[in-house]
Amino acid sequence: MEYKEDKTKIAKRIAGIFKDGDYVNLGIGLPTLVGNYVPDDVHITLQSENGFLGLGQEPDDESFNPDLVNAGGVPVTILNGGSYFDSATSFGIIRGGHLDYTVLGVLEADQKGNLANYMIPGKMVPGMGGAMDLLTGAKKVIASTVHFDKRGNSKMVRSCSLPLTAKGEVDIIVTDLGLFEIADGKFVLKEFFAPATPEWIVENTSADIEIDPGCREYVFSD
Amino acid sequence: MEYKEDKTKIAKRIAGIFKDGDYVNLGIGLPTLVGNYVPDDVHITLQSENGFLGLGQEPDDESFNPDLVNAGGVPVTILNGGSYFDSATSFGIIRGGHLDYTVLGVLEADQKGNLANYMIPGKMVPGMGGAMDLLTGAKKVIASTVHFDKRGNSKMVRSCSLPLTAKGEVDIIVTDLGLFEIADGKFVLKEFFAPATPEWIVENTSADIEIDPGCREYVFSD
Amino acid sequence: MKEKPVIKAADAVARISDGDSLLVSGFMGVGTPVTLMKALRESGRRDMTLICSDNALYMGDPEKATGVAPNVLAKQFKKYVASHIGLNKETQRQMLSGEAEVELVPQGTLAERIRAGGTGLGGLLTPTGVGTAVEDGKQVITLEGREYLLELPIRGDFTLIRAAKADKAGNLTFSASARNFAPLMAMAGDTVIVEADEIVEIGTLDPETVVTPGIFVDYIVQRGE
Amino acid sequence: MKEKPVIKAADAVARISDGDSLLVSGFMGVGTPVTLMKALRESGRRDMTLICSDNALYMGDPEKATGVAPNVLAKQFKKYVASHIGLNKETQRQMLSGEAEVELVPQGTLAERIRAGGTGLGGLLTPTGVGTAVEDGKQVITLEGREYLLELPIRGDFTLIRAAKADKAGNLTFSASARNFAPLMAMAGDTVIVEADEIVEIGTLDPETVVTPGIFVDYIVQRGE
Repeated sequence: MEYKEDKTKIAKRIAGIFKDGDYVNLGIGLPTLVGNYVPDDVHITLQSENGFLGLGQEPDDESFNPDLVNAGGVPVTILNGGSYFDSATSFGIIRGGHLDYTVLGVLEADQKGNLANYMIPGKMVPGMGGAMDLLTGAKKVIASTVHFDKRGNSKMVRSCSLPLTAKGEVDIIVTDLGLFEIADGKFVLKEFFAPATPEWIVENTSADIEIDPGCREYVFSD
Repeated sequence: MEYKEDKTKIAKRIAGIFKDGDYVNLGIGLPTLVGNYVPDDVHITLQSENGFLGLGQEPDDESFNPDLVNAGGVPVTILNGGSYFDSATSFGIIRGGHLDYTVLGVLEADQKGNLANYMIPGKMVPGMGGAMDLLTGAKKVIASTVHFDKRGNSKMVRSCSLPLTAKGEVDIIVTDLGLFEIADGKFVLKEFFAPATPEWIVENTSADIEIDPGCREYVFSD
Repeated sequence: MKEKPVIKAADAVARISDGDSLLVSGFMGVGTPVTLMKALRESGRRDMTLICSDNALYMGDPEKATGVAPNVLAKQFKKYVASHIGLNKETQRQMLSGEAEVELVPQGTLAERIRAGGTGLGGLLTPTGVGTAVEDGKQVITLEGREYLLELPIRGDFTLIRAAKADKAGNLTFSASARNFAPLMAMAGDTVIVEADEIVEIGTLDPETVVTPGIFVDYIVQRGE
Repeated sequence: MKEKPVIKAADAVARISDGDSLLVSGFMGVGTPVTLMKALRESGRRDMTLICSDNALYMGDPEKATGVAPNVLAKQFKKYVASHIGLNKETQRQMLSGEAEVELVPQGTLAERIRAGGTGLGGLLTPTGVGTAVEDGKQVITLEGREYLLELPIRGDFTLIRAAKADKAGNLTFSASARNFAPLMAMAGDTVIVEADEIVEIGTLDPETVVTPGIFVDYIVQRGE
């Protein structure tokens, strides 16, 4: 099998996890794509950690408000039923376990549920922003990532070598090859995405992966 | 000299302490009277710890709102420029040192600045309400009390025998005989109210009182 | 945005079990969700813990009992967590007779402990209560020469609060000093039931003036129903 | 109610001294008090500490620097306390060259630490940062089997925030996501200066919709003046 990076698969699969009525925070980058694939009959409410619930689409000329941006600083809109609040309340929502899911990007994710995504010593020290709080506080943490980095190394590892964003907080990992959960210090493959096979995934990932007895192919609808 | 309880003197003297622009919390009972004697050219803003600033007068039939009461549960009004907030913000104002003065009632006040005003074991266990926070947090704490209890004992004592509401937090005590400050574990008499004299006060109070070198008679205007 | 269930008070309190802990808004009866408290009384639930600013007013005449006092009279609680119980003679009686336990908490500390419970903090350090009976059994932490009490979070199995307006997404506004503990308790209950004076459509409330965001709310009850 | 002084931006920042610590509102430049920050730049003050959610945007073109970034370019700070500095190349340069110190704080922890500073708490326990570099040098407290970091309060000599409306009593409202840290910082500065888009008479704002009560505010500046 030849690996071809496919972020759309990741976004589509994650979008299928949510239930009607869920509250969700989508991180910057890949996680933001998830919002595009939520089924029409599943109404989720997005939180933006800079202080509001009901994150909406990009504004048009008429709805543009320079004071209304998402956590990436990009202009957005607010939906009917949304609300504004200060940063303490915003992170109170996050830390207090009120979000059903947070979806975050990955530099490294290991089989103990550790995640590193906020710095590369000596290279990149941007700061953790709200990521540490999001990982610690959300009911379920979904790590979203292409399976391999630019040099072909799997981003799922036995033990993170980069500074951790949080320890043991990841629940689910979705890559462009499959969906994994963390159990007993191992990745458990629950679903694979063709053309990948469970065996190919296990062979090409530098981590201990157990294939769940109920592991099945997840078929994407177009 | 014959002692005659005079709460009006206490309220009048305390009202004269405030400067224009001060934020003040007045406790239930005697402290509430203080509000009646603030000079017209001194604008203070009263906080009510159940959640607002700009405590106003008693309502008339038209301005009556059953949802607007002071910390004693009595219907009041809110002034222009007032604001409502929740109890955490209200006590954030109190604990954070944002109030210039709090005026509280007294069961016992001792010369170390300790105050007891919330319970008499075996007799009365009402609870401290907001009093502990108010004593701990306000910039200046004014204890207000008639000088003697019903049995003729001075309410200013060497050491409180009742459970403390707060330790070492009282700054100023105003009774119907004079105004005292706390310094080096003693009451310091700064002002006396005729017909009382400094000597009479010292003789009839069960505590160590130092007469300030600058101690003077405070003359009440009518 | 998905709508929250709007249900009857009796159906709302039917979710509560004997022994549950309840966070109930109100200060001297102002801001009490009286429709829910009446339904709770009729439910006959017992042995619950009541966490409330105070126990409102009961001076001997049940007809004049306010706020949570009728529920106190109905002996529904085995424990009270409050900052003030002095104007409820029945609470005093239950406490002195040993029928119920009372934990007195300074009002500002109560507010912060509930907020901590709702926002995922493990605790907070406050100077309030240092050198008093409130210190008993608590860890004292000294920082830069000042003593603080380590106070722990409070949560409830259920939160029962009153709002002025609720939109169907659960966003709330309050009325004057009836706000008090409600926005804090809304964060700290496993299940949050709101009694609203008025229920309005989504889109009616200005996002700038919402006090409690809908994410905290599970069920909405129309006051009086 | 007494009115707060309405003054010019230059007069407001003239109160600030070299070496002072500043709490400045804004998230990626949204909610920054730009008139005050411009006056601060013109004041030439140096060696200050900037406490701000992030250091906004500066990717190489000074004309496109946003929020607090122009002040960073003017080298006015010896220390930055922030949750994110990744989009300001000059901050990165100052940090790597040792010209300025950077303390990275998780955004939620930063919010709570400022709130603690403003509300008189001695600290707070948070699970955020446990097992990460944020834990270094901090006290870890275990409660019921879960670890928490003891995080200490943050205050500033000055708070500079932007509001949408200020009435002359100092009551504030904000605009959309420009609210962010402003209500917290309003509580935690020794002197609090507000830059308002609009200054209105006392009695104009509804007490129900005031976000920051006037008690926290010392001076008001009209945005652009």
